[in-house]
Amino acid sequence: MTNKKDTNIFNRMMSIDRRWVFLLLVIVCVTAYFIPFTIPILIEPEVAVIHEFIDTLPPGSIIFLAIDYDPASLAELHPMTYALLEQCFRRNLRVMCTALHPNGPSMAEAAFLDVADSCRMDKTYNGEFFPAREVVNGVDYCFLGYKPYPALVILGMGTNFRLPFPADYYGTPLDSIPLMRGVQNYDQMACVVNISGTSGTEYWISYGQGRFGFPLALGVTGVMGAEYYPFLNSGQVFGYMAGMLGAAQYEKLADNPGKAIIAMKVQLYAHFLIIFFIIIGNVGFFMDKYKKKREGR
Amino acid sequence: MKRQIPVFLVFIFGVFMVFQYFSPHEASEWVYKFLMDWIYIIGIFAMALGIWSLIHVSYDKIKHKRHDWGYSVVTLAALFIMTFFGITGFNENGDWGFYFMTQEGLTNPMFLNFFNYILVPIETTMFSLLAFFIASAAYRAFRARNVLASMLLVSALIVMLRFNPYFGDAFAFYMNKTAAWLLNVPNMAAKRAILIGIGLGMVGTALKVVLGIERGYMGKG
Amino acid sequence: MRYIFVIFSLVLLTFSAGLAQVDTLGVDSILLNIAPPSPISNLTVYDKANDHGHALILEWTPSPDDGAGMNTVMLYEIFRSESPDSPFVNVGSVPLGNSRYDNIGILEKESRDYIPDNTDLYYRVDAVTINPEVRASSEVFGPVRSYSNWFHRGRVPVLLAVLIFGGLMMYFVTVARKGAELYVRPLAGISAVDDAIGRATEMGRPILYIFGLGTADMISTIASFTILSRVAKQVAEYQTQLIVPCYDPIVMTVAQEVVKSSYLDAGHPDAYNDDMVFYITTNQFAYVAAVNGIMLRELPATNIYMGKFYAESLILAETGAVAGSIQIAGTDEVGQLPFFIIACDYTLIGEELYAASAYLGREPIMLGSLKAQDYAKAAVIILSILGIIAANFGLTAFTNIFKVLD
Amino acid sequence: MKRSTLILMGLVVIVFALSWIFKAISFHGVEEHYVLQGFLVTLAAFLTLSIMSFLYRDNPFYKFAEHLFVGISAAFWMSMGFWSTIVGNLIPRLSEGLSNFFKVHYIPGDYNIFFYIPVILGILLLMRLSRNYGWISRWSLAFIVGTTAGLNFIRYLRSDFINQVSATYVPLLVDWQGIGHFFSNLSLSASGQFIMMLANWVIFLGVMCGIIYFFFSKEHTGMFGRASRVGIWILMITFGASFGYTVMGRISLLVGRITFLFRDWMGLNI
Repeated sequence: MTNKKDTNIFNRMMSIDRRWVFLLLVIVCVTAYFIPFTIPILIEPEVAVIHEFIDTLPPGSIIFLAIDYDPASLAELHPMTYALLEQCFRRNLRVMCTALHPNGPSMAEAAFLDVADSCRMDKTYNGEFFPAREVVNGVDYCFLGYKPYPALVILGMGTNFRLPFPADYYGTPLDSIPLMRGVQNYDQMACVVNISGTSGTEYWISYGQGRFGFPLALGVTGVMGAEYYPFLNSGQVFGYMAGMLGAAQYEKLADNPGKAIIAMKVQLYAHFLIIFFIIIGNVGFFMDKYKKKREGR
Repeated sequence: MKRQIPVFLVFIFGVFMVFQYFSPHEASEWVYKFLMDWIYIIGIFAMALGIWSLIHVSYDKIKHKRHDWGYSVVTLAALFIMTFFGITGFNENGDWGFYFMTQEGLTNPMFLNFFNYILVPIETTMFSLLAFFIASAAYRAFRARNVLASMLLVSALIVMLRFNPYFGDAFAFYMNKTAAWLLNVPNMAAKRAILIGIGLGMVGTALKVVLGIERGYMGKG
Repeated sequence: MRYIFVIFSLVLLTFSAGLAQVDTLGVDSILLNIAPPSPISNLTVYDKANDHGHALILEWTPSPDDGAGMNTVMLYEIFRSESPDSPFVNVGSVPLGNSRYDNIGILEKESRDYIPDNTDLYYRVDAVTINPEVRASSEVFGPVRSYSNWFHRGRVPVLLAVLIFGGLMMYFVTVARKGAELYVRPLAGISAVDDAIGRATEMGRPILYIFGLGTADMISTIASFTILSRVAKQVAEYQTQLIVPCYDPIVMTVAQEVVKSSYLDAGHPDAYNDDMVFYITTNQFAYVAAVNGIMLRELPATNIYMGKFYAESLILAETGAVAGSIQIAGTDEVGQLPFFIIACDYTLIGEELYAASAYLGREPIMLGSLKAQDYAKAAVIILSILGIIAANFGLTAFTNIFKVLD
Repeated sequence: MKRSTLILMGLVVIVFALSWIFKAISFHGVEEHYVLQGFLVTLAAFLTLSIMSFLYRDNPFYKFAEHLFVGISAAFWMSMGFWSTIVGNLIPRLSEGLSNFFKVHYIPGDYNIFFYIPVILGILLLMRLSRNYGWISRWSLAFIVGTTAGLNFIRYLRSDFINQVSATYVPLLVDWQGIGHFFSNLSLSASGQFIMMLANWVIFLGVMCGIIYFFFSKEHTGMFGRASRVGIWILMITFGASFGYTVMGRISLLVGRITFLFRDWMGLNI
């Protein structure tokens, strides 16, 4: 490498040691991960409509949240659940919840406990001040838990929640739960939000929305994204979020940056770094070629 | 004799498996199920050959004090310790012996510890090295040297820019749509062409093997 | 089926448990005052075609109260018996809106879901409301029998394809055997293999041959064995060192056999020892970690990757590039092709991997099989164009020829 | 050994010991075996960093982690194979005595005798280790190769060939209502007629050109050569796009390891 021709700047741009690439990648990822700053996120209307719907509900309304995912799709779907629950509790809405996936209850429980913790602090979202409040199981939310055979459970709840779930997840009979006073079936729900990593979504669309006509919003994984999108066009689903991108948009709308936005930050800057290196390499390549051509003349 | 019998066996079993596909009869399914079980069981005997090879190579290194022989000691020690934890444990009565699982879970908690704190971290870290290698490969190889390389480069850039929000909403929107189109339409065409080719190649190779034309797998080219 | 039944009865149990507790809310009155729905009609039961027996299919016209009328039907329960008089057993259920049930039996005689072949059976379907007590039974259908089939009629297209392709193969192999000249276009990756072995000899460095994660039951691995046998033969002739680390013990065993015979064929049986082909471990990333180590420590002149590769493709290929080796890859795993294309010097794409063994051997018989594959591809193109025309003119009869039933 | 190497080794040992102590203290009262837990978490972090050090260059820490990994994973796989296949599947069919020894339920059956065949084939396979009778192992290999070749022959003919060919029968004129209608309703929306037709044309021509690229026994010249050229273009565009798409998933893997190191091990919670 002592050859004079090899040491020109363009040639060096073409042969940066891979360790510099590695080092910069680590630095970019760690910085983007730890340093709090915001990135612009393009909001798509199908996500915004869910946020708008929940934001404009009168206090005391009940949202039905169906959590049908397991740890495998936690990274993409947990951020949706957290942002949505926090928004509901801050707006003094009440939440009813089922988990029709065998590993779903632990997901739902973790979300309720974490969000209840977070609500014990004063927070400001989108410029609006929300004082600290205590979120109480049975008053602010009611978690029904898991029952197998989702289609029948969804149908049963259309008649009365007490048919498939005589008691909630913790064994309290529904009749002794304050939230359940006067609550019979989906008619008392403002909307149903299904956050799902399984094909259970299909039952919510065909047996739930199709039969009982409640407003239904979906949050699905990136892989399922294309599969359920057509239901948005057909009007069976009023709002739709898919994958990490959808989760980050919701966090942005709720002004509640969480794991999805952090993940998007890291992704975005890592992509920029890789593109930067590709450009450096190509600039070096073309300038070097140009120079050699001129010298050759 | 040494080479004819294997070729004959390959033919018999190969033809039977083809026949089996066309016959859903109970008897044919029954034999099929048996053959599949056999393959697994033979595989377990092969496992012994594999482990033997690993021990043999490591032991050889240690015996002749070859370069880096000390690390082979690590391999052998890890192998024996983990195997010991893997096949022995305490059952629910507290008896020590050949146990693996009881209703409470693994009978030897160290097996699980080694799995969770050695195997999983190294595995996920090795996997995460891909993030670095994908960056260095992109830098090294994405040069617009010729038409083909430029096509590779441009389509990769479009897909990588698909969620970039800095150049305005319209840019992000169209990048997203173009990337989705690239991933759905030309991708589907190319995949299908490759799969049809692979299908033919596989069928051709399998047919040659069953008919005994191709004997490379037995060392006879 | 058995599980669904168990689960289903659990749900029903909780439903009825719910009844006991919710008296005060008037749910009981909702339930007890349900009028019985109309039963289903036109029940027919027939043997499932193209199967191993022990299965029947039921079809019916749904109850008028399913999704319309009184809208009270929640599910249909299916009952079976071996005579019209003996008690019927519940064998399954489907939610409302369905008008078909496949009663697939279990093969073990002891199971309660066992359906005997060649025996008269009788069926009945109940329309059930949310209150399991309120239901309407259909008329009994029977007798009906289930049979096992020797030939699967839905798979005729596959049989045709087997016969046509097998015929083409036999024809061209015979032609090639008679000594006809067959042209094959040059493939860059293949000539690179020859050069690479020469280069390794000059440099005095080893050649690393990697099967990837393929097991011996994958055709790509079998194709890779053939390529290895050619490579090993040349390596033996040049007296270069060969390293073959393996992921699967059976692959290792076969590879040892292959390399050993190749050395024998090349006339250097003494140069072979079993430690050239050795086993590492059956764990994707542990295998990768070890192969990475070999690459940086042994600094092979050439890395040849042939077979099935997954996420490790790029880790291996990048490490090989760091070590400065010439890299030749070939895989039929479509998802990994981009990484090999980007990080390796030569890549055999999909079918080229299978063609490689014929190319390397240059034996007329093998080249004959390539010709057969090309004719099959020409047939695909012609069929596709015909199919497109047929599809656009709505001639479904043509496209239906290619429908294969499971 | 060089002096700098020794100093580095010493530093690593000290950091390891400190981490063990701190982790053990932080687990005290939370975990039952807090000393062991402290060690294990420290070990996991040490191994993570050892593997990462490979990015700089090959080094003793990487070698240690690599060899440990090989040994542990081989033993893990062997134990699982032993318990699931031999104890789980084979022994219950072969002998009641052995079943009782390993506490599995003996499965009596009329055809259990057939399970001795794979055992014999397996033993034949082990003959490989013998210098003189190694060739017998080919019988078992022939069984495996024959069965799977026959199986895969049919499977791929069906899935990769017939299914892919019949999937190419797409309508090239989507929703065609005459040329006037086509131009008056021309739009670039994703569900518009033009985009849908374009997609089908690209798929159809792409598949055809792709197949032409794979022809081996015909020279790629003239029209044929041009079609094969288009084929390789389509392949390259696709490869570029899937490479770009995969970057996102791979970066997430790295984020997972960063989370482990900084949150789980160092306990930073920002």
